[in-house]
Amino acid sequence: MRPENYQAVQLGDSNEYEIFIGPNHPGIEGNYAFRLLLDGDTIVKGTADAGYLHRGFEKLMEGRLWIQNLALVPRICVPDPAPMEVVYSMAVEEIMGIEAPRRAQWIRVMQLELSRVAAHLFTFGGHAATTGMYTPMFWGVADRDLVLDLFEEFTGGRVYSIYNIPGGVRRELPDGFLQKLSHLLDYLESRQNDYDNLLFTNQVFVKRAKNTGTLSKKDALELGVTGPNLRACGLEFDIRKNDPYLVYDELDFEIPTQQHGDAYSRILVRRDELFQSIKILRQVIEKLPSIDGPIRTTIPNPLSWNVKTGEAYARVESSKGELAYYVVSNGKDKPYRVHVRGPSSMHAVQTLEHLAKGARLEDVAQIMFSLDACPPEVDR
Amino acid sequence: MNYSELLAELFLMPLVAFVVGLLMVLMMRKISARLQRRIGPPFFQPIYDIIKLYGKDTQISHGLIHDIGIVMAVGGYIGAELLLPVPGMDGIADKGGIITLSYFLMIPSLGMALGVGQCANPNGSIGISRALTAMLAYDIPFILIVFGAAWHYESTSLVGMLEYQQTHQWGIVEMPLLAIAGLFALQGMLGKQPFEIYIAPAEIATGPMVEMSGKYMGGLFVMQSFQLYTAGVLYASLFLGGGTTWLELLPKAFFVVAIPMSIAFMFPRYKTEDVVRLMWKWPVMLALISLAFIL
Amino acid sequence: MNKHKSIDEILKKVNDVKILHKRERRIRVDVAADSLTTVLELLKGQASFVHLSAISCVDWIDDGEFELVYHVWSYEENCLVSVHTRIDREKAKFVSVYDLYKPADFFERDIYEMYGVFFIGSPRMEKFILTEWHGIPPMLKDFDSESYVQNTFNWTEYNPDWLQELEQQGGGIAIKPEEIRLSGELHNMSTHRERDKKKKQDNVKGWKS
Amino acid sequence: MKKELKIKEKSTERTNPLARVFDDFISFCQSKSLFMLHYCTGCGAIELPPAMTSRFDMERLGIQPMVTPRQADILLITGYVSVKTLKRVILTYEQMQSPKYVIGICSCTVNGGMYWQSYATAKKLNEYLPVDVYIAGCMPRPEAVIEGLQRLKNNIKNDRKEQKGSAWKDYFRRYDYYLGNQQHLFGDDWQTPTDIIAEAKLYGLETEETYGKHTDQLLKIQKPLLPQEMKVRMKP
Amino acid sequence: MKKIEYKDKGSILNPLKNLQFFARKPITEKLQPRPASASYRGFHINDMDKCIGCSSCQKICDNAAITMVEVPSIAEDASKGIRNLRPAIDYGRCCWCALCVDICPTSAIELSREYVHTCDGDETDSYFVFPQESGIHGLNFEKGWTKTKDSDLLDRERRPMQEMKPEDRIDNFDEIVDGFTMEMAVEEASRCVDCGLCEDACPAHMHAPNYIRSIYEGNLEQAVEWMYETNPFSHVCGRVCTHICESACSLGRVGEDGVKTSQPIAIRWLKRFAMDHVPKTKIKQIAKKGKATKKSGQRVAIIGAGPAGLTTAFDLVKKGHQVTVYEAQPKGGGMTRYGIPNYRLPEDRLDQDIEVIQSVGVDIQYNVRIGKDITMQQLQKDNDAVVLAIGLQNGRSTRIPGSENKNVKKAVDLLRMIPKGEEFEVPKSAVIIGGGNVAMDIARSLARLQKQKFGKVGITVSALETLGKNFLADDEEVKESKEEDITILDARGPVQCVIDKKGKLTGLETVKVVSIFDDKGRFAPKYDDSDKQFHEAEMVVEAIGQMADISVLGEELTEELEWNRGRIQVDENGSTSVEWLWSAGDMVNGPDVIHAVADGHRVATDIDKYLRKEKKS
Repeated sequence: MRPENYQAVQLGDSNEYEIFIGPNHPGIEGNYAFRLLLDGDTIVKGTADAGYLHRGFEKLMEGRLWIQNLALVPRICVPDPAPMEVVYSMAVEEIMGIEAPRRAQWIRVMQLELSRVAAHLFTFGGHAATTGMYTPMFWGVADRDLVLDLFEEFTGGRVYSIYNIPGGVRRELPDGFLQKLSHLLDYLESRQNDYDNLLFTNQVFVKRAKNTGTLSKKDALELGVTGPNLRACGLEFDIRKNDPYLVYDELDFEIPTQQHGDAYSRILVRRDELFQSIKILRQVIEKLPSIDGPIRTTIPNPLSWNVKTGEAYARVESSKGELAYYVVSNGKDKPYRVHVRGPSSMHAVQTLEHLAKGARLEDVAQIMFSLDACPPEVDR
Repeated sequence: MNYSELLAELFLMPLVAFVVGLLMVLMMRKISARLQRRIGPPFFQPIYDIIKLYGKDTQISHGLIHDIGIVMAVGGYIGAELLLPVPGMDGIADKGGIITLSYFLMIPSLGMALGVGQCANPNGSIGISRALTAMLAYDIPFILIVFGAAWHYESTSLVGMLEYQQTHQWGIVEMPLLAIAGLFALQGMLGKQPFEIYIAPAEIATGPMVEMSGKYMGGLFVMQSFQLYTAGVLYASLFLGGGTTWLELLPKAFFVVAIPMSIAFMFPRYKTEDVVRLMWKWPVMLALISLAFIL
Repeated sequence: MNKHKSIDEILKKVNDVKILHKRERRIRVDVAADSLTTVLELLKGQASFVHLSAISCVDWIDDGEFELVYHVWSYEENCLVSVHTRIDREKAKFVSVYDLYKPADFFERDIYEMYGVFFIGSPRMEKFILTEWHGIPPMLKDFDSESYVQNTFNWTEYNPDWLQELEQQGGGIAIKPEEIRLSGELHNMSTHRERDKKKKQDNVKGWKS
Repeated sequence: MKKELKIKEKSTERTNPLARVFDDFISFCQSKSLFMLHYCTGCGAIELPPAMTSRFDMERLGIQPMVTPRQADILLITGYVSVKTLKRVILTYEQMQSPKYVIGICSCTVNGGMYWQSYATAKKLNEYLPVDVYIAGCMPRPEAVIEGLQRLKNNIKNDRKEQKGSAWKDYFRRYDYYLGNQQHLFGDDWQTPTDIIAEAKLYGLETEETYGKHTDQLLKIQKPLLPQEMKVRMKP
Repeated sequence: MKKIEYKDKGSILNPLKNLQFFARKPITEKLQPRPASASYRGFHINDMDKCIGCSSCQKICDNAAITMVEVPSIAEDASKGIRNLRPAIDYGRCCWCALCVDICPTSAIELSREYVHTCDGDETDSYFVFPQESGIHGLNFEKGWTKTKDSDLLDRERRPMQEMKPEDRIDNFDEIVDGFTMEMAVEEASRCVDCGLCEDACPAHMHAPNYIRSIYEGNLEQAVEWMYETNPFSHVCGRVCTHICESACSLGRVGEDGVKTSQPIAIRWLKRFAMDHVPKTKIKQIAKKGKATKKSGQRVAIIGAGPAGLTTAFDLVKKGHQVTVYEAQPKGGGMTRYGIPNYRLPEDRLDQDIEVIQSVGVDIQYNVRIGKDITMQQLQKDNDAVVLAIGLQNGRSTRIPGSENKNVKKAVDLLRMIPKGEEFEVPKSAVIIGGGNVAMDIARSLARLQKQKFGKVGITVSALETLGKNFLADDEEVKESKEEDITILDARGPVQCVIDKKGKLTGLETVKVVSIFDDKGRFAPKYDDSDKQFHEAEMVVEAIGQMADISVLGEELTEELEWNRGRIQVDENGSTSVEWLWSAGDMVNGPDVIHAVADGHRVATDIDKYLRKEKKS
């Protein structure tokens, strides 16, 4: 027995009570908190509380050389780090007025899509776990690990690839890599049935996910929702198609959409996207060997790129939505200002608060995970 | 029967139940591991866990009621074990029938409710209110099943039921619908997905267990192994004819427990109202139809 | 680049707008602070720029100004317009665009806590990420993160065996990374020079023989 | 600095040989069954799901995730801790039950890591909490995490002989040091609901360094917190 | 891909299909850590022999994780660009981004495939690692992320310098090298990694990294300012410096196979570029910067207006002393004027350097020969200190038979005559003995004269050293000489100058050289007498070294001074055994401009110290 004290919580004169989800809570994605005011099981008001992962990225980046920031940027979104480096590189390239060689662009597409596959596999597991089903998480994470093996193969790092560099990519692909990629894609496709059976057509899961966290198209647009979450509301929009970057305009893929805007629509969109990514990767396997050339344009001494004065707003479609970097240079060896617009900064705060209102306690975690909100993007 | 033998039985029955229960816990974890494509825990893992929990230096009590709650939780099951006849040991099964057993099975939940209430953790309170709702949900079919079985076997004593089945056919053959309803109730009693809402880590941080720690948590682990054993043996006794030897009973019990376990890792959890709706719909309906036949 | 002509025409209704077509689907617009809301209203109302992608703030400390950049996107035009405006750094107040764009809630609050710019009419002008921060808004250029860190935290002091051995031989740590990083003098060789001052004397001797 | 202060506790070494065997057995079980707190403090947390799930299956080592600090034995600090998180981490740590272990993962827990320039992150974890095992990497691969956990297991198993797996005692023995660092970061009015000094007394782990000017400061502001009154009010 | 419709309710049985996984094997890996991929970014390894301590890794490290540690057991060699610093890495900061690998000029630092390191809470010292070849735990893991052709972040190729074509330059003394354009200079400057090895190597310790940086930033005036901090002969050095800095340049290192060949930064050309592009008036302003406003009232006399003498004068004047330089020749510059041909160093550039020095306040008295016009005693009386910086004007002789012939000349004498315009008979064919830069200078100068006069070149250079191995002259010189139709015979030792009966020189006889130095490294050439050759020539020029003309000193002083192997004995500050006399420049250090400049600074510092002391007392 040990002495133990308790903090008194004033409940007020109503029978509403407050509970905290997070930051140390399994129902929260990452290190994030959500304060709920409950009436019975129904949420009266949810308030997001961020900042637990705040590292002051934007400040840090102002204090580092252009190239040093490369190692920093992937940390902004841990489950899906590749788009971070690509978009940063793209922004810097735009200011410098250079373009990555075509081969590098194809490799970047490959990296982005692999990262999307990994991120979606991760999300399935997370989403399922919030409804009490852990097996998809075990499967998804294990399968994602196979993707990470490939990342390790060609970028040298499992999670943080730090593989892009303004002007191209850092290294040529190792021999036989595309073959390995092809095997992985075969494997992932062969797993489709298992996942469908276990998760996507699981009656209990469908019941839980349908009509949970329903977001109308109008609300979604108003709240600045992007990415798969927006597509789940019925808007066929994808930056890869509508504001193409790299070589996406040469690729053949579809934009999966759903009409209902609920958790189930969102996970279905993600599922379809995963297979679209596989389709894109197949095209990369086919095309890449025929694209010769350098993987990097010559850049001046990395210790002191003086990027000329200017600004650029580069954006890509990450697995979570619209990811954008606003980079300002004043001609010095360090960025003057970098503003990171993480997709989750919209999803995890206002959208989540909007959806939580009136939702049930059981559904909060699911709503958050179905939005695939990534807290470090909010906190930076 | 002399008293020394009875005393030995009273000591042995919970002990056997505990050991078998631990094996069942191990089986449960191994099943989940297999389905999740991994190796799973080592053989002695359940016992390590319990000893570790009891060996903790810090033991936080939230007051007397909290302590009593856990004692009730474990004690309820120990009581239940004594009422469960097993090969070679009847304990006090002939003194109290299945009705008494049913009451004993409710004690742990109530004990938990008491203990958790004392913790003053909102997650725990929500959890326990859900647990009680869930208990209400699965107790209706459970009571119906007990009622049906007793009617069918024309006995409220488990010993009698076993004797009946050994002379006649297994309960599952004679009352298949009731047996299926029993499976539902079993899933609910064990608190496994899809009826797992009261634990719900993602929402309320394992609900009732949120403030449990050290030996209290250990108590819950012990309770869990008793619970699995009770469920397995009770179902085997009600519908699978029990067993005259341990070799006959244990495979049945393990099999019975394996069913909800295998299902559990394939499903998410229902919401509370869905649990109630489902439990009061299908198993109750099945049980009622079955009852109609029996009556 | 004439693809977005209609946007140009809409924008020309406002006085003193500078329009720059940076590349395909990227337009930069510079406006005076007081006509910013008008521009955004026009963009949203007449060219369906319904998506506020971000509001960025840049601290131009030498000019004594904050630059606010509103990135808006039109799903119909498929075009991103960045509306730049500058406000006085001392009187860091501006109107909120929350009525027009709900996401402004997040961005304005972010800018408020990171830069201290107060947005009149924004629903939640309070701390969000930096609830446990008591200093000046950290993103301001006059906040020196490095010296704050130096004053607030300690670094691990390592003393491994190999280092002790080297020290016994007369070597040891020569240039600490902080020396070149925190002084901001990556390209000033002063650290090397300090260290080598004595050495060079020796070298000179060496040269003579 | 820390090494000098490592005092051999008399109370841990029992004279009765049977008791020693018993203690060893408990340590053995403790090393075989570790519950890990499910708290992703930083980016290193992304390598925990792989370590826990099918591919690297931590459960074969007897390690499983737990969701509340009460049940957990291990607190994994997976990378940088921002000051805001650090407060919660300390609260969490104090709520955990002894014996409890802290594992520092990633570079950031040792010397600030990537974020050494950041105004928002704490640089040295062991200034605020006693750390048992560090795992190097940014972030360490699941295999490395597992190796680190195995090192912890070994330390726990040989605790009585080697005094390695008991960093948690250090928190009580040198509470003033830790509290001082915490106060430096969070301000002088920092307090937690847990009464560490009373606990130190309970365990007999008080040393001279349990007290100091920082604990004096704490005692000045500490309000005796009463258990919460349970009130149920129905809607009128 | 199977489509799933939203309206599907799903099935309760579908999930149960996955019970088939009871029959499938687990996919769990073994507990033993797997080997990482071939290019994994694991723990560091560092090849101690390849590492030069340039600390580029420290600068690019985004986490400030790299500390440079001094290792006394490693020999430093500034001229080769090797410091005894080695990186130690703080794993409490490192993020394994491998930028240090990609930047390392010598591919010394690499990452291995080792990735497991754990330690107990009180063992954080193990996080500060000093990478060696065997890795953090000495386990000799395989290499992971290493430098490849693509991953190299450095720009290894020098921007090509435009030069006059051999046929255009051979018949005149116009400057050969065009110099960089602004764009090229910035590009070339951008290659610099700021390691400072050049600065260490430079005898005058010119702040090369700083002025390269300034050029990169386009701020040429700033660059010139950096140069004038250490070298008032930047124009000269921008053209004819022996550029030890470039041999020390970390970018001159060639890394592993697969990495492009690497060329050092053209530090000399960059210096030249900056000097050429800043107007003279501006340079004068820059040179004046930091000049003492208060006069000390003390006087210093300097003998010889060469680089050493003028640098000393420049420094002393800036420190407020009054300085007079006495020069025997009609113009200043010493050996730079009278020893270096115009095509390498145009006279107007030299004039400018001297003019700038004069503009600071140095008084130069031309055509004053010490010992003749003024005696040393006089100088001593009039001044507080005297500096002897007369250089090496007299050529050494081989003393082989026949070398006393009038057509056997010394290179320095000839070289002095050319800029002065003094006439001499240009031979149709000539043999040069010697393989240094002076030999090349005279060979190429003669070649130009021959071309002008006869329209064709007939020059043979005979050197003891072997080409490509230990040849003394710069590679460029050799290359350009060959382009200019000069025959270079390496590994040949002169035996005798063949003189016909009339006493006329007909040529030179040489033998093959087997080795130049003996076991102890002393100069003792061995010849293979069987391999004899005769080279026809009207003139033989000896270019095997110079010596000082010490006649200026006068007998009394010569007696008073201490000598060491024919040179005046000086201490490290250039102070001779006579209190008021210093000696600097070639006569102390051998022929080299940058050494002379370095010497000048050193002597000036010492004199200043001496004068201050004197004043106080």
